[in-house]
Amino acid sequence: MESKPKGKLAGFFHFPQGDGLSTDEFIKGLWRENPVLVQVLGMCPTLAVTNSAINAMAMGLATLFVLVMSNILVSSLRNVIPKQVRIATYILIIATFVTVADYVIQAISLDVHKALGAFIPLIVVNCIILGRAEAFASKNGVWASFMDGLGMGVGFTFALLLLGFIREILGSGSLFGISLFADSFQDWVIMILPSGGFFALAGWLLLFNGLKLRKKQAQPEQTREEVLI
Amino acid sequence: MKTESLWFIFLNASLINNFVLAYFLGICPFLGVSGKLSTAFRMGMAVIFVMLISSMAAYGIHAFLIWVDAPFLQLISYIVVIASTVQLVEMFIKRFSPSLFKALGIFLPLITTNCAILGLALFQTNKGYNFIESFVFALGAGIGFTLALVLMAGLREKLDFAEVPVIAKGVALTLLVGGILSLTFMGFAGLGG
Amino acid sequence: MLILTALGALGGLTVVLALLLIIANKKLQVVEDPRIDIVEDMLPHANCGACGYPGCRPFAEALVHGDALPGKCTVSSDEGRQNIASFLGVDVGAQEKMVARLACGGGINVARNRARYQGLQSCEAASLVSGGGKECFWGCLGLGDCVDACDFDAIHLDAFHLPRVSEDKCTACGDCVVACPKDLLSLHPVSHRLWINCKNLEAGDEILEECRVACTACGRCAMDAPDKLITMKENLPVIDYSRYIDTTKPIERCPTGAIVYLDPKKGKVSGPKARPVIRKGARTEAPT
Amino acid sequence: MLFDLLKKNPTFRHGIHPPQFKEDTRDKPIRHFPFAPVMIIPLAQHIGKPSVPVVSEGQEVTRGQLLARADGFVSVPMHAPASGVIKKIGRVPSISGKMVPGIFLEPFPGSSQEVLEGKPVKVETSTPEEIINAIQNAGIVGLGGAAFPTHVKLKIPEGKHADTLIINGAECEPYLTTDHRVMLEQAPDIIQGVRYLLKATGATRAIIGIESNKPDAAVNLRNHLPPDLPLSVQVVEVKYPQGAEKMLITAILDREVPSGGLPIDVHTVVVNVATTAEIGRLLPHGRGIQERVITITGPGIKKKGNYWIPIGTPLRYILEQAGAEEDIDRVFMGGPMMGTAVSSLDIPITKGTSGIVAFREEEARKKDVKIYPCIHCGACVDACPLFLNPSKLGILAKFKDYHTMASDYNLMDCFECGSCTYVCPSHIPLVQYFRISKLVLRNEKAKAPHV
Amino acid sequence: MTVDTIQPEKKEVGSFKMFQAMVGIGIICALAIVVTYQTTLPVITKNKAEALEKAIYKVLPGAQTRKNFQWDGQKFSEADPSDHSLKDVIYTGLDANGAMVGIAIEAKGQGFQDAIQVLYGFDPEKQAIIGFYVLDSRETPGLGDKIASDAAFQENFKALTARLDESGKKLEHDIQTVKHGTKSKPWEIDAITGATISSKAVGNILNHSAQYWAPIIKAHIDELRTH
Amino acid sequence: MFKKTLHIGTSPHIIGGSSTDQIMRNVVFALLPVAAFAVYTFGLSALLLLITALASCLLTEYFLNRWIGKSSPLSDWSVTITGLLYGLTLPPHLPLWMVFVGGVIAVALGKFIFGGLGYNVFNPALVGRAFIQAAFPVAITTWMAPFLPDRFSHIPGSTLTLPFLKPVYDITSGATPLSLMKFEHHTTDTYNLLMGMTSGSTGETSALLILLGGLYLIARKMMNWRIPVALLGTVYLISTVLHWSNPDIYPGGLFMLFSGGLMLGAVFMATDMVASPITPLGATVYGIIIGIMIYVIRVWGGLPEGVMYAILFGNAVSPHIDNFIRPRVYGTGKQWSKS
Ligand SMILES: Cc1cc2nc3c(=O)[nH]c(=O)nc-3n(C[C@H](O)[C@H](O)[C@H](O)COP(=O)(O)O)c2cc1C
Ligand SMILES: Cc1cc2nc3c(=O)[nH]c(=O)nc-3n(C[C@H](O)[C@H](O)[C@H](O)COP(=O)(O)O)c2cc1C
Ligand SMILES: Cc1cc2nc3c(=O)[nH]c(=O)nc-3n(C[C@H](O)[C@H](O)[C@H](O)COP(=O)(O)O)c2cc1C
Ligand SMILES: Cc1cc2nc3c(=O)[nH]c(=O)nc-3n(C[C@H](O)[C@H](O)[C@H](O)CO)c2cc1C
Ligand code: SF4
Ligand code: SF4
Ligand code: SF4
Ligand code: SF4
Ligand code: FES
Repeated sequence: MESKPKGKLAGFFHFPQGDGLSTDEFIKGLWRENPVLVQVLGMCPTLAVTNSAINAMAMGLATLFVLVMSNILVSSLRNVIPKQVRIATYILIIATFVTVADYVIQAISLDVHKALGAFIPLIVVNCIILGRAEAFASKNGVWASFMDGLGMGVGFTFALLLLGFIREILGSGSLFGISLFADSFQDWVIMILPSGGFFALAGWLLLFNGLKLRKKQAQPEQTREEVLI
Repeated sequence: MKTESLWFIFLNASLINNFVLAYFLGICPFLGVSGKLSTAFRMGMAVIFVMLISSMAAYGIHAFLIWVDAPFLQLISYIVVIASTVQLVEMFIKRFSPSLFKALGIFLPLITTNCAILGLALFQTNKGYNFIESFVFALGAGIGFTLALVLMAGLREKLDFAEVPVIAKGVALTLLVGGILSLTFMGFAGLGG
Repeated sequence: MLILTALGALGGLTVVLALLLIIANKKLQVVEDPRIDIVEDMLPHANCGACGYPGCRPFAEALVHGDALPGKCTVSSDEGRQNIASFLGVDVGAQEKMVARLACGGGINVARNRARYQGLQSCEAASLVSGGGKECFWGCLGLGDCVDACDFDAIHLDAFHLPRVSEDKCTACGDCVVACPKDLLSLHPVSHRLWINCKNLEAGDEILEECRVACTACGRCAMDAPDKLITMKENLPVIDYSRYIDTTKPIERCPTGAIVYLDPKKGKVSGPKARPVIRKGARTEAPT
Repeated sequence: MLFDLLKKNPTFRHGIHPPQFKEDTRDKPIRHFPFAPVMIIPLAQHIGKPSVPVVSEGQEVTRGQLLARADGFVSVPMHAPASGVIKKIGRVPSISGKMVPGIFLEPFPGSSQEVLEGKPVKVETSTPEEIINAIQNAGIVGLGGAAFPTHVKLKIPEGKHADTLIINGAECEPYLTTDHRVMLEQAPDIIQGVRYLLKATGATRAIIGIESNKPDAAVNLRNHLPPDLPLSVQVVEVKYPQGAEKMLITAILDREVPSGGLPIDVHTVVVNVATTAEIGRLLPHGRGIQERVITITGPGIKKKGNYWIPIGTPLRYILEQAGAEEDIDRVFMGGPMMGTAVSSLDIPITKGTSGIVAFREEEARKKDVKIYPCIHCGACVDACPLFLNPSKLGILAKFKDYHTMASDYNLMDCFECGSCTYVCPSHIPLVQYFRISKLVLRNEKAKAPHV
Repeated sequence: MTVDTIQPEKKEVGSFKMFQAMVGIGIICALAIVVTYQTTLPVITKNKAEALEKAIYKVLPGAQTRKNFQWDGQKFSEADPSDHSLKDVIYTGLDANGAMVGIAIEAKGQGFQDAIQVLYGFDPEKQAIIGFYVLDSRETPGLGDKIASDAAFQENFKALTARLDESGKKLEHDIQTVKHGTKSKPWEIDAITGATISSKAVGNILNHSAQYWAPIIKAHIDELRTH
Repeated sequence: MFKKTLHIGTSPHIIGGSSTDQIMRNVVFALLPVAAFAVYTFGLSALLLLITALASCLLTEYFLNRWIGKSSPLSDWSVTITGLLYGLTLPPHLPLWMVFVGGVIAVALGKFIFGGLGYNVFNPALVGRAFIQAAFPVAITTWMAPFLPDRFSHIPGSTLTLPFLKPVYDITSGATPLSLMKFEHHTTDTYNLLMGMTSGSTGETSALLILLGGLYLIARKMMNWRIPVALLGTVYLISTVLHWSNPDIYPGGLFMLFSGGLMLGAVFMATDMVASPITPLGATVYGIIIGIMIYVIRVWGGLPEGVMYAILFGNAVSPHIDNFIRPRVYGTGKQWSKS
């Protein structure tokens, strides 16, 4: 952790030494600490809005926006906010950005807004956002928090897209609304139904588990000299 | 115009469009707190309780915001009011019934920032329910949530003693069971229609 | 106008909320030593219980309250223990590394079975059926309950169905000691290298029929041991580890190899008089 | 026919119907058995403290002479099974696989069956205490299998009372016919034994419970009933484990022994018929027990039958005398449902041995079948006479959740009758699981105070 | 043993500071929201109105403009088109000449999964439904959601009889959904195969709504025209 | 003189009753007449469908178990039942590729993932069917008329649809008795239902053969009779009472019993012991719950048939039934104190 900042705003534009660190903040959210695939957080939007790639994308971007903005604001205000009212203020901040995102999406496309339904406002309660604010932004500088939010947000979007792709391709035979196959393609309706969400995510997790297991098996632990007894 | 009957609102919220299995609200506790039956049940009770409270709170706020003509504050005030109301109630319970607090109280903070609660408030507003309807809706949603959670907990307790392949251990298995439960609940579709 | 309403409404809300939180903050503060969390984080989270506490958290509490010393944690690295010690400003409470040791050398190459056990493949289960069918009642059944009990992958059965403990991996959590129905495993400091590798309470050369490496209670090791390090009790030699001397003298004349020296490099070393352990025509099937 | 259905014999609920296999031996009268060249007499043939030798190596003893005295109340003495020389006092092989303290006795060649007599104990003139002491001095333990010292059971604890004495002649184990033969051949001894027992316990009535597959035994006993004795014969349904005391009490008296309790909690004392007959036979002569009736049977035995076998006769000798097949693969002491498989033929029979069953390879292999996971078929639940849930218990045991087994599923009530394992289509070794679980829990409990 | 190198942080934060921080942030938030709201409001309102108008013109072929009317239980009165909070609003569609083409009515009812919300055009002259549009539904994609897109199904609503009987209080024939391919009466709806339930739901919704509105419209048709 | 080393093991040393593979094999036997009649009724398409269903389940089971190293995975016959039952619940001319997909899902998702035989919490065959029903709702609710004259010479086009393509139907379609009842208020004659003269899923049409198979299994003690009896009794009772109160709305008891998948479900699927409660009373309660739910879905729900959903729901509550309905253990409770 960084050294103690001197003035109130000291940490505001405090760039960490070297770029390596913040790149890492960014990368880790993509894969190693991916909020959906590894930490299994924010499941509701993940499952609910991924029945098409567009929705997944919109949701991901909206979350990304809120995540980045709230991370920035929280980290810049982190020395002003007393510990006791931390959570309450974070929620206020997050709710604000969510409201902003909600109206912006509504202005851009009513259709998308309709498709995402109540889930835009529900970004407020997405555990990832509060989690990052609490676990990262409240302890780190603005730049690092920004990278962290960006990484997590992109990671989240990436995971949503993974789900959105498979659900839309199988479920509607299209991707981003563009039909992929001939008309005679048989849609797998289940994939756009709620249960399909569960199955698709479970499928990805199984796949990753399988890969992890295989990796483990591929490099067996070094055999150490065993002492006979 | 004919409005939905209370019975139907209840059925719809609890079974047909079960919050967890059809709307994907409150998945985190559904995955997280469904490991043990007793915990799941108490969690369910706590959720019903919080849902009723926040539904009423949301109804009040909505009326207030309409009155001051500031619909854009809906989200932020819902979340703030629900969170603080629940906290108030928590303190109240802690003070007056320590045993109840032990049983339900520990879940309260966990629940406040949960999709299902906020979702409930937003849905009831979107659907334009009046006070009684909101109440029934909240009750139905809470009971539906509890049902899903308790069913899941029973199955998971049983699966604790199964030779699950390593690859499926953990969240993946829970999700798969959730998927099958969700399929099962599709049988309720069209009920009361 | 809109701005005023907004400010009024939201301002009001935050005022109420702030008041609420202030009250809550005043009324319900939980005081817990924050060092407990920090120390818990420094522990290995194995929750193995080797420290004598039900888990890492209780141990952390004990550490912070000064009821225990970091050295009790056998799973943590030296560095880890040192870190906790310096964080809390206490002694490490250095404890010598302990390992589990097996007091039987009767693998299927040297020990005979009287009957063949069928049923659940666990030592606990087999030992309930006529002691498990091994001719030596005290001997290892080789079904690996200790292996299953070990969370650290430190025990494996060797080719002769005898468990081998890896000194590196063993954390001395004691799970295998509890698991063995024949009480063959016990925890010892690694430096104790002179070892009685048998528990058979019978005496005389007849028992070599049952097991080639059994202790016949001939008593030579006790005679040879310097400073009365070894005494014979109930037909078995007993090493007084409280005055342990690192010597290989006692194993020199043992005719069976029931007393061994556990060399860190060469492994189990038995004396020159002990006959080679592979018995001609021995049954090689597992003691099932 | 309808009438027959209506007057069905009383029984308990659940249980199983294994094939009986009793035809081979039930008509074979009890015969005497020769003395083995060496007798092996463990000092602990009963539940409780081992007895203490009162003879020394090289000493000559007469049949029926005291070899070892009881060590305290829960202990019984040992008597010499044959006249001969004490060869050694040391460790002897036992059924547990362990070498245990015991005596080697070498009978004199051609030693007679004569038995040393002691001071008679008369029913009419003795107090209950005297009778109980006499039973202890005779070295009598439960011959039904558990080998629990009978006098301990008869000593009614303070504050309790017995109103009924049940004589257990059910003999529900397949293959075994000892009790059957005893009831046919030793009715007067049984009647005499009941007199002692009634006096000792203060019970006001006695009932002999006999499974309906032994009608001749019931008729024989009824014919011998003296008019002055409050003794009756009750025929019960053929069903395993009808002979378990809890089940017999339920069948005959419709009482349920409370969980964790004893028959005396429902004012009942249960004694096996052979035990009763032994009391009636030994006490009037002041003798000690030196032999017992044992059924030797099973597909691996050529000369199946019921024999008086001196206690301490090694198994190998018995099998040789009874003409066992060369390829016997499993030998049990006791019946096939509850008995113990022996790992060595060098062990002796003890007071608790009620039968010896030898299987050849074909029969033995039938048990060695593929184990499937529990399919929740419920057969075990329908079989368990105690209404436990063996399926759940088995699954919990497999995952080593022993505490839940005891706290939620009444593991400790299980008396290991084996009905569940018998019926399980997946061939899960349920009883074995339960034995381990109980042992682990008992060990834990024993260690608990130190932690 | 009691060396406390790290003291538990004792932050004695004054209540006022907490108060200050909260309210301060609350104010910032309020400002942010209001600004967004005000900037996006016009666009959103426009979008919404367009969407509604599009739907209205769709169910009332030939309509060019529309008027909103609110029913207060007694009579119709013209309503502010931008006020979304009003209940019981119907829309009249006027052609280029200002003549009334028909009336667009919103209706709602339970479908297979959730409520279906529709808009339909009613022609008071012909006493028939002349257009149909699904505003919102959560029916199964590829199955129930065909009620919005299936051409054959839309065909039903080119002229679906909703004639009042003599009393003028209710429809002469209930609007009814029948199995696919069995439509024989002008007041019947030919269901979609594989989505009979959703089709039936549409029939029910229209029937309920028409039963309610047709008599009212008939009695007050002048109020709707004269304005 | 005795040649062998003795074997030792724990008591009991004898075992009785039938073994698991024996039970499973007998269920297959009981299902064979049903399958044969299905082929007779619906012809080649049904035959191909059953073969595909069996093959997909057997192959999935075989390869998955091989993968985790279990030996002889098919020896217990249970997956044969799964395959057969799964096939029997599908409409006869469902495209074979869909059949295959569902079979893989049934075994992989319904059984293997939970640990294989004995550990599945839902009925695998129904998991497969539920998946297919949700994935391809149109195909699975399109029915074929029975006893078509060319059923043994002509394979319907839909059966042979290429993978991932929509089926095209070229044969006479039929309406099931339940959808006739639900959408057209027309009840089919009980005799026709009993003898399998109606359209419907491949194996559900002949109630009589199903009943006979069930009776055989019950007689051999390989099936818990309480479940079908409670289930059928509940449905019959509710429908009779309601029919009596208003015959126009509520169909009669016999019609309810013999139409749709009720008989097949009650006799062969609700009775799958792995996913049903273990105690006698529990089994009865389970049957009643499923019965009630079938009635509710059929009569008040959106779908014409609810057997599958009801059984899956029953599976989901069965852990709770096992938890709460337990027989009183001997010697506990109040009763023993009476003496
Ligand atoms: C499962 C089981 C079966 C038993 N079967 C018999 C039996 O058939 N005959 C018998 O005398 N005792 C049998 N017993 C022992 C009785 O419960 C009881 O201990 C015995 O009858 C008491 O008499 P005893 O002490 O004289 O042997 C059985 C016990 C159990 C647990
Ligand atoms: C996953 C699933 C989704 C369904 N969705 C709808 C639906 O949205 N609308 C509908 O009317 N029926 C729906 N159904 C019901 C069936 O398709 C039903 O059998 C059909 O409506 C009966 O109509 P038919 O007689 O024309 O085949 C659905 C069924 C399933 C299994
Ligand atoms: C055991 C069994 C269970 C079934 N369960 C269902 C079910 O839950 N839902 C369903 O729509 N069809 C189910 N079916 C198929 C139906 O019984 C029947 O073929 C279907 O009701 C015809 O439905 P339709 O009216 O939707 O066309 C099942 C069939 C069987 C054999
Ligand atoms: C009476 C009986 C009914 C069965 N029913 C089914 C069934 O409906 N579906 C199924 O997949 N397996 C069934 N099985 C087979 C077996 O129990 C099933 O494959 C297991 O669920 C797999 O673990 C049945 C077995 C029996 C004995
Ligand atoms: S040491 Fe003990 S537990 Fe380990 S294999 Fe040997 S007998 Fe079993
Ligand atoms: S004699 Fe000693 S070394 Fe041999 S098996 Fe027995 S205990 Fe082990
Ligand atoms: S062994 Fe135990 S659990 Fe099994 S049937 Fe007998 S009493 Fe019941
Ligand atoms: S008899 Fe066996 S398979 Fe059946 S429920 Fe009991 S343990 Fe399970
Ligand atoms: S994201 Fe919905 S409960 Fe966590």
